[in-house]
Formats: sequence, C-alpha cells, structure tokens
Amino acid sequence: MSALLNHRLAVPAVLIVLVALLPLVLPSSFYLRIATLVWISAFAVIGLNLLMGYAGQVSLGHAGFFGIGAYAAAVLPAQLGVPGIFAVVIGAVASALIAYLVGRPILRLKGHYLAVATLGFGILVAMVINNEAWITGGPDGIAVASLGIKKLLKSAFGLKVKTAELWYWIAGAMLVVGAWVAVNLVDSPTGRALRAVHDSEIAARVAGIDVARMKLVVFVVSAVYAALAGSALALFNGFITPDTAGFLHSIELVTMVVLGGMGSILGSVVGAAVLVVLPQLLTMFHDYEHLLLGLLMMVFMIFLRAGIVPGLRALVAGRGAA
Amino acid sequence: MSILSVEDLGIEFGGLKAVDNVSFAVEAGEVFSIIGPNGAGKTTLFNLISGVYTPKHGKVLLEGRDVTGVGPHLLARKGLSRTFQNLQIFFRMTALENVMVGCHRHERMNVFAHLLALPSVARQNEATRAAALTLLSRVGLAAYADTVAGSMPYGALKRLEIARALAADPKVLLLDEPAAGCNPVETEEIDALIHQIAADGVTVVLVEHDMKLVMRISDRLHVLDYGRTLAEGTAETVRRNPDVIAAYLGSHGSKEAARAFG
Amino acid sequence: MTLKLTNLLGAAAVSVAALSMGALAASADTIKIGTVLSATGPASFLGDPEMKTLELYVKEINAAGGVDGNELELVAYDSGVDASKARTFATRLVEEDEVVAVVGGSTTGTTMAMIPVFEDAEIPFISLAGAVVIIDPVKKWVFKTPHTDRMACEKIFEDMQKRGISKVGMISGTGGFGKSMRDQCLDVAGNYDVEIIADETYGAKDSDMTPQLTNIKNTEGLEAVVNPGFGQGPAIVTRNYKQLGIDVPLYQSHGVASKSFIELAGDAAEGVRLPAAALLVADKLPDDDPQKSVVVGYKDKYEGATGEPVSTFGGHAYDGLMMLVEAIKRAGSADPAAIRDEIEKTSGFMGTAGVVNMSADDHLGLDLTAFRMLEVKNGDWTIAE
Amino acid sequence: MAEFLQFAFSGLTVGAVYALVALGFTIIYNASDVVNFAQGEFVMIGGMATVFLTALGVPIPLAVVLAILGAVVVGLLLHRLAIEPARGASSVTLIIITIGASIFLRGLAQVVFDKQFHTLQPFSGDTPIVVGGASILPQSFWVMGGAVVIVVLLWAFFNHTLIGKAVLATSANRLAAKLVGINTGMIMSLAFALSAAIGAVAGVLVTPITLTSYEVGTLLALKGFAAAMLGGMGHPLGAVVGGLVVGLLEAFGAGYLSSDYKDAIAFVVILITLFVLPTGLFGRASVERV
Repeated sequence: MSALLNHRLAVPAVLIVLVALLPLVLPSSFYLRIATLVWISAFAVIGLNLLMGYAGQVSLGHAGFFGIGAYAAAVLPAQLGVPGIFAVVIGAVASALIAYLVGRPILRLKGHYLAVATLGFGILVAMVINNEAWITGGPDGIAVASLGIKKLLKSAFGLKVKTAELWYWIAGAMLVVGAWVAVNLVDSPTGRALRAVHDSEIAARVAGIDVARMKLVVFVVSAVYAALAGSALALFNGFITPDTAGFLHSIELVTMVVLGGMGSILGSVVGAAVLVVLPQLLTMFHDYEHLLLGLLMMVFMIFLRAGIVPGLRALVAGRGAA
Repeated sequence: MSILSVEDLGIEFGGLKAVDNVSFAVEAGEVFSIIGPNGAGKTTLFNLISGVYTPKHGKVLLEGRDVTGVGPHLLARKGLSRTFQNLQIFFRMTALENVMVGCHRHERMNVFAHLLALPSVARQNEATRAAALTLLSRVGLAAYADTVAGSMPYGALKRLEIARALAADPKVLLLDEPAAGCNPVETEEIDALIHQIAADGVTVVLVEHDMKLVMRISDRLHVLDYGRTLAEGTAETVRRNPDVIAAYLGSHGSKEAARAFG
Repeated sequence: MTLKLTNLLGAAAVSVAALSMGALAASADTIKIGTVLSATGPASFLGDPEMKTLELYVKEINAAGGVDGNELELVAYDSGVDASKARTFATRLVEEDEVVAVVGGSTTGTTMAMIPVFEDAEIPFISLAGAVVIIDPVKKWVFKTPHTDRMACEKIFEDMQKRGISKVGMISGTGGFGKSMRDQCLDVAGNYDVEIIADETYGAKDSDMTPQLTNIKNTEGLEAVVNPGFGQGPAIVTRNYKQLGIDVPLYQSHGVASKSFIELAGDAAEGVRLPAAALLVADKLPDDDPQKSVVVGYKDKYEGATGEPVSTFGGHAYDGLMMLVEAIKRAGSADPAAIRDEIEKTSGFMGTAGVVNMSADDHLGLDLTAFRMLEVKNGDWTIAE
Repeated sequence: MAEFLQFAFSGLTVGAVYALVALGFTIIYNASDVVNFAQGEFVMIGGMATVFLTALGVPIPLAVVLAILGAVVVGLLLHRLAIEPARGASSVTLIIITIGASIFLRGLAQVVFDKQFHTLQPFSGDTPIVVGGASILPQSFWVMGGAVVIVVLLWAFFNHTLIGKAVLATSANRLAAKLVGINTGMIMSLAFALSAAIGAVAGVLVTPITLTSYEVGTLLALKGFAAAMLGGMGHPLGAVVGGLVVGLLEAFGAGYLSSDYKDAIAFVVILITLFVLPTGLFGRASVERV
C-alpha cells in the first residue's frame, strides 16, 4: 500500500480520479467554476513549488509570468489576429525567454535578496501592463476572445457544452499533465540535482552540478507553468485585469505553495484549494472575512509548519507535527 | 607529470593569511596527507583546490592543466571530487539518492526528456541506481539505501559522503577528516575503505587529525602551520622533523603532540 | 466616528445570525437581489459606501413592507478589485443564490469581468462603475448609474471655456478611474479649445505628488490644472498644490465625491472646483429643486446610519437599487426578463445623480445637466454656476 | 535648483518613512531572523489609533502615546502568539505567518476603525517654508527630524546600554548570546516592541502629510523591505540609507523621468545595485564555510 502511495505516478493518478469524480458531487456550475479556479491556480503553484520546494529559491514575482501568459492570450489575438491557441504558446515561450534573460543575473542572488529582486521584476511587469493601456487596456482590464472550442465541438460533433464544463475539463487535464510533468522532473537527474542544490549547494557543486544552470532551468520551467496558468485563467474568464500580474497575486501564489507544503505536488493542489475555497466560505462573515483569513493562515502555518500535506502525513505517520 | 599540484597558493581573509605560498605535487595513485594543528589552513587549502574559494595568488594544476579559479562543478567533470569536514549531506534525500546525485556528471542532462519521462530517462535512472547501489554496498551502507539521510547515524554519513564522492568516478579524491568523530570501529572501516580506494588507482589527498590513521595510510605527508608549509616527506621523515615536533609541542600543547606521535 | 469594539465582540453573533438567516431565506415571498462590490481593497472607498447603502435601504424597504408585499433579500459579496473573484461571485449569484437582478460592480474591471455571466444567465445588471465601455455599445442586460468620465471632462472643459482658460495641466491617478478619465479628457479637450500642456500621473497609493506638480507648475503658460482620480490621491494633490503655491485654478473630478475630501485636504481645498452630482450640496439646493427631496433624504439617512459623510458613490448604489425596485414594482413580478424590460423603460426617475431616462439605446439615461459645477468655499461645497 | 531641492525634500520626506519601516524590518530580522511583513501595519496602527483616539476627545499628545503603546502591545502579541509558537520553522513559513498577521491586522483595523481615509492636524501648521525656492511643509521637517532622532536614539541604545549590546550580541550569534546568559527570548520580544514603536511613530509623524487608512501598511511594507534589502539586510545604517535612496529615486524619477514609471525606476536601480553588490550597499559578502 505505502509502496503504491510512494510510486512516482501516485499523485497524477490521485488527481485523475479527483478530476474525474468531482463533477459527480458538484451540484452546479458555480462549484465547477470554483474547482476550475483551483485547478488553474494549482497548475501555477506546482511550477512555483518546483522552484521553491525543490530548488529552494523564492520568487515573489511569479504573478509577473502569470500575467505575461494571461495578457498574451488576451492581446495577441485582439491586436495581431494571432489565433488563440498560438497566443498561448507564444505567451509560454515569451515567458520562458524572459525568465531565462532575467534569471541569469537574478538567480545569483540568495535568500531575501533573490526575493526582493523577483519582487522588483513582478512589479515591473505589472507596471508595464498597467501603463501601456494602448496595448493592454490598462487598469480597467481587457476582454479575452474565446478559443472557439465550444463552437468547434458543436459544429464537428454536434456536442453542446457549457463554458464552465468545458474549462473544468481543460483545466483538470492541464493539472494532471502538469503534475505528471512535475513528478517526472523530480524523479529525473535534473530533479535530484535540484533537491541536492536545496540541501547543500556546495556539495551539489562538488558533485558536478552546474548550480546556476539548474536554478535557471527550474526558474524557466516554473515561469512556463505560471504563463500557461495565466493564459488558462484569461481564456476561462474572458476578461483579465492587471491585478493578475500584481504583487498581491505573487504573494498569494507563494502562500499557496507554503500552505500546501513545499516540495509536495499534492500539497500544491491542496494549498491552491484552500486559498480559493476559503474566501468563498468566509463570505458569510462579511466584515470579518479578512480577519479570519489572516487568522487561519497563521494557525495553519503554526501547527502544520511544513505545510498541510507534509504536516498531515507526518501526523498520520504518528511522528507528530514537529 | 603530477596528477595534482599547487604552486605558491595563497588566500587572505581580512588581512589574515589563511594559506600562504603553499606548493606541493601529488603523484598519481598516491595517498597524500595534509596535516597540521587546528587552524593551520588545511580545509581552506582544500577549498582552494576544489574551486570553492578563488585563490589570491598561485596556481592549481590538475593533470598539468591550470584549473585555478575553475568552479567546483567543472573540476568534478575533470575528475576531482571531495568530501567535507562538517557533513554536507543532502539530508532530505535517501542514501541511495545521495549517491545517485554523485553520479550526476555521467548523466545526460536533457531537460525536455526529463520533463516528459522519455524511456531513455527511465533507462538512465536504472543505470544510475544500479551504480549507486554498488557503491553503497562498497562502503557497507546497502542496508540504508532507502533511508532518508537525515535519520542515519553519523559514522554512516561519513561513509555515505565518500560513496557520493566516488560516484563521480574521480581521479583525485580530497577527503577532509573522514574519520573525525568516528569511534575506533568506524575509523577502522574508513581506514580499510581508503586503502581500497587507493588500490583502485584513485589518488587520495587526505586531511586528518587521527595521526595513527595518517601515519599508517599515507605515502607522503605535507605539514602546514599558520597557513605555511612546515615540512613534507614520508611519514618517517616528517615524524622526525624538529620543526614539526616544535609546532605540535610548542604552540599547541603536549596533548596534541602526544596524540600525533605517541 | 466611533470605535466599533462592540462589532468585534459581536462577531460570533453575526456569524450565527448569518447561518440561521440562510436557513430561513428560502421562503417563497422573497425577492433575491445580488451585489458584488469592492468593499475592501484599493477601491473600498467606492465599495464600502455602496455596500452600506444597499444594506441600509434593503432593510428600510423591508421595514416598510417590502416590494409589493414581498421581502427583498440582498446577497452581498466583497470581491476587492479582483476581477476573477468578481466573476466567481457573479456565477455564485446566478447559480447558487438564484438572484433575479444584480446591482453592483464598483470598478470598471470587476464590472466588465461579470458582464458575460449576467448576459449568459439573462439577469439584469446595474453597474456602479464609471467607464463608458460598460454601456457603449449597449448590452441587453447591462445598465449603469454613474455619470461617465467623458461627461465629467466635458463639464470641466465647458467651465474652463467660460472662464477663458485654454492651457491646462493634467495630473491623473494610474488607477482605472484616473487613467480612463485622462484618456477621455485628452479626447474631448479639443472640442472646447483646451490644450493639455502638461500630463503627469501618480500611483494609487502615492503619498507625495510634489515632483509631478513642480513639473506642471514650471510649464510655460499654465492656466489651470485638472486632476482625474479618486481615493486619497486628489486630497494629497490638493495639499501639495497649495504647498507649492500654484495659483491657477485647480479642478478635481467627480471621483472626489464626498465631504471627506474637504476634511482631508483642509484649507488647501479652498477654491477647488469639480463637477459633481447635486447630492454633495443637498442642503444648499433651492427648495423648489426637483432633486432636493431625494438627495436630502438619502444624505440624512446615510449619515444618520453610518456616521460617515455621504458620497456620490453610495448615491450610485441608491439610484441603482431604487431604479430596480421601481422596475420590479412596474413589472409586477420577479421575472428577470420582465424586470429588465422595465429598467429599460425607466423615465423621469429622480436619483441622486440626476434625472434618468433610459431607452433601448441608452442604458445610462443621464445627461450633462445632471452634473453641477461645485466650488469649495469656507470649507464647504457651493454651487458655482 | 529650486526644482532639484523640491524633488530632494519630497524624496527625503517619503524616504524617511521608508527608512523607519526598513529599520523595523532590520531590528526584528537581527533578533529573530524573521522578515516581518506585518511591519507596515505598525505604521497604520500608529496613525489610525491616533486619529480615532483624538476623535474620541483624547488630547493629541496622550493619543500619540496611547497609539504607540497600542502598537507595542500588538508587536508583543505578534511575537508571543504567532512567531514564538512557530520557532524553528523555516524562514518562508515564518514569512507566511507574518503575511497572515498583516492580513489579520488589516481585517481587524477595518472592523475596529473604518475603511475611510483620515488625517491629523500638522504639528506646526501648514504654511510652507521656502528653502532655496523649494516650498516645504513644516511637517516634513517633523518627519525627517523624527527619523534622525530615532536613528540617534537607536544608535545610543545599541552602543551605550547593556541591553542594547545584548540585542547586538543576540543578532550576531544567538547561541553564544544564550550561553553568556542573555535572555534571548526577552531580546526578541524587545525587538518586536521596538520595531512596533518605531513603526507607530512613523505613522503618527507622516499621517498629516500622507493621510492614513487601514490599508496603508501593504505598500509601506513592500517599499520598506526593498529599502532594507538595498541597504543590506540586517544592517541598520543600510536600512536608513536604503530608505532614503528609494524615496529620492522615486521623487527624482517622477520629477525628471516619468511619473508613470517612478516605482519601476526605483526597482531597476535596486536590481542593478544587487547585481553589482549581491548583499546590498552595506551588507558584507559572506565567505562560505564548509
């Protein structure tokens, strides 16, 4: 049993089951929407978790990449007539390229200095999106044309699907593939190298690992995850505002990683789920919503300091939370 | 041509000359030890040779080629590996994975293949795993293969580090106090291991405080004091060198001298 | 302004009440209306008074017997300025709460994100946000209550033209409101022979605008300055303006829409002009002004209930809610489509923003006459015209 | 020249506030290795509490003292209830806890206070003082002067009192400090109290100029953190210089380059500085010890 749970593909398998069965118990498309948002956030968080949880590098600017993906999906079709799906690909490639160029100098920094540098990067991206309204629509946001999948399904197969259902499955599939790719990476020489860098950078270097290159690789990979998630959110919502790329969103993504559990792919999904669902539950407390959200964040982190998934795993294993 | 040589090597920290004009040459297949009282600059010297620090002056030559200032990961690819005085273990990984990381320089690093788990990656993982297991058995840690390093005993970690260093298939292996903190039985095992490594043709450069071990195992010794060369030669010549005795007796007390030569 | 510690102690009570109300709410005679507002976050000075207004008046209407005997139930969510969250709540209103109409959307961004949801679900939606894109082109199910920023620009430039001002410096906030209004002003300036000779911006949370204003001050030929923006920015601009001793007229926008601006800006506010709804000068309107009873009524009620100065933003929510209630009454049913048709037929509705006359191709229904040019004198608003 | 001076004073005023926030970051970081993202909330509490206490009829000097004490209590509670129980957790976990604390404090402020903007009367009127053609509000001198006084007092505290030296010792090496008998738990409490007080003072001083609301803390935390990193984390002088530099960059950026991108200009300079000096202006490059 435990061997099964520890298998590399256990997490993607669990996610397949979850994504496939969840609609059976979700009563309305509102819940489908919530689930879809969880999948999309979780996708971005998995990428960030590769960077934070496995390579041990903090980024407070990942919403910048998220925003690049989102705005690529919005702007390229509208301004240049690029077909939506290509816009998504271009967004991901652009994100990778920017991550590569920015990452080279930035990743030499350590700890909090890296945090502030990535923070600066994220703010620059958000600022450009906010200011260059002639391309991006500025602070009021921009509409995103749909990919036309619904129409295609209808004309080609006579299938009629609701937007909410369609995107539930697209985002669910993305999440499963994203998790699968992530576990692949973790279980490869690259993944071992990254974890090694996290535990002892100096020993990793002596073992022949090109630490700078490894950090750059995972930074680029995580940027692509964020960009794809951004594109998905933009297309799903049909409308996007610069806050998507903002500092607070970056913080939210980092919080999801840490809350769910650094270095845990399943934790990424749990962290995303908590921060997407919690505000929906807290709405009944009106004015006390934020107070409670802050309180719960503190309580979670104090009692499950390794994150929810690793923390609970430790509890179940009977070793206590500490 | 010596396999490893240093020429006039030196570095300063805030005006203090931690290593000052040190030169020596290590021949292929030898066990070469660097000894000296605490603070003599032995570990700093290792850090200079292995590329962790960049020397202020002097040269490091590996197989006759100048590798001064070359980063550790490039030196690893050129066949130089090392262990650390205070353990630098990947504590959150299993013993097997630690050694697998050591195999890094033999692995193909195609990230796309890794992301997509192409069959070649699975084959490579298998090969690496097999090689790592062999090494673990060789240092007597096969039983710990799937144990997370963080929960292994100290003596085992010392050997795990050696196994990881060996995984890189080095020509020259720098061992920084491999027996420090080990009990007599563990020290015995380390002793045997070093013998075996040397017998396999790997050049060993050793920093060690356990003089019994050093004297027994070394072909030649290099003695440092206050960052400078005090003496060099076989165990016998060094043992008789009056400067060495004075250094150990005079400035560092009789206890250490007794430990060294008793 | 009182310390609301009692609120804090009442947290548990509130939550229990919320839960039990949820259970009771399913009665057949309630009409559910929804709102999604930016009650917290950078746009909370919009969403907060809007939320308070809606809660206040729904309670009020129910106390007076409801709408045709049916109780109103308000389902309210706080989206901050997060467009994606707003859309989620919009979906929730439609799918879970099954509201028949929605009043809300504090910012243009959140409004635009929600529109497709209500269009798809065929639920009438009265937005409280400024930009003209919300209703132009006309969308079948979407209406809005506030004046557009374009109208504000026109009103300001009209006033400048009267005073013979033609060379104008502009300093605008980089938030949605400021940016959108800046673009509109640049667009219409030419129509009034006004030339924008300096164009500066400041961030939403900036605390010092003297560098930008110094540049404007040093621009050759400056005759007036206009400041599109809302929140605390205009108050700081006004103070910095006085600090630097700039002596040409300063125009604020309708984003400065409550007495708190005068409090925050202090003496510096003296002489500032701005286009605004009659609400701000409720008690100074002549008794025969047809708007007087509406705006005085709202002002007294709001200030009495909250202890905070009334703002035109809350007024927009009042207008939206009342327009909706009247439409429901006229429709005689809680059918969303019937309500929509009646909203579109709104005519002669007297709101805090002015008289509203909607039609199939005008889902705003306000004209320039609804705006008054105000000037701050002796620490209070006065009508400048 | 008048223009230059105008920008400079604008930058120094705003920068002084950033500097005080950055100092707060530094003091807590030195004592406990925690990067406290709730630092901006202390500034908010200082300003908002003073405003509300004055509105209740409390005389301003007393209101200021009470507001600072209130912030200190919040700082102590933050340490005791949120940081202390998580002792030994990773630094990222601790950061998330402080972010949670900051959301919590903002949520609390919106309930206890309100969501409006507020101001305080300037301490010595608002007739601008003209210096070399630049007009400066008297309150700006209060802010800059207040920052100078705080920095001098801190310097004296750290260098000339036993307890101050104990704080320094703790920041240099916690274990060693413990071994020589320093109550490091008490030192950490002291650091939180001190940071909270500094933040609250900054909040009181700056409210007459910049206004305050329950949300002002977020931006200040962000800028203060950037300033602290620019100066070199853990270096008090660096924090002060970093804060002033960020403030000046924003003012000159807005004045001479582009007001749209003034924040970007500040961050670009920070990035370039860190590329050249990876541990900030005053941070010492550490030698890896292996």
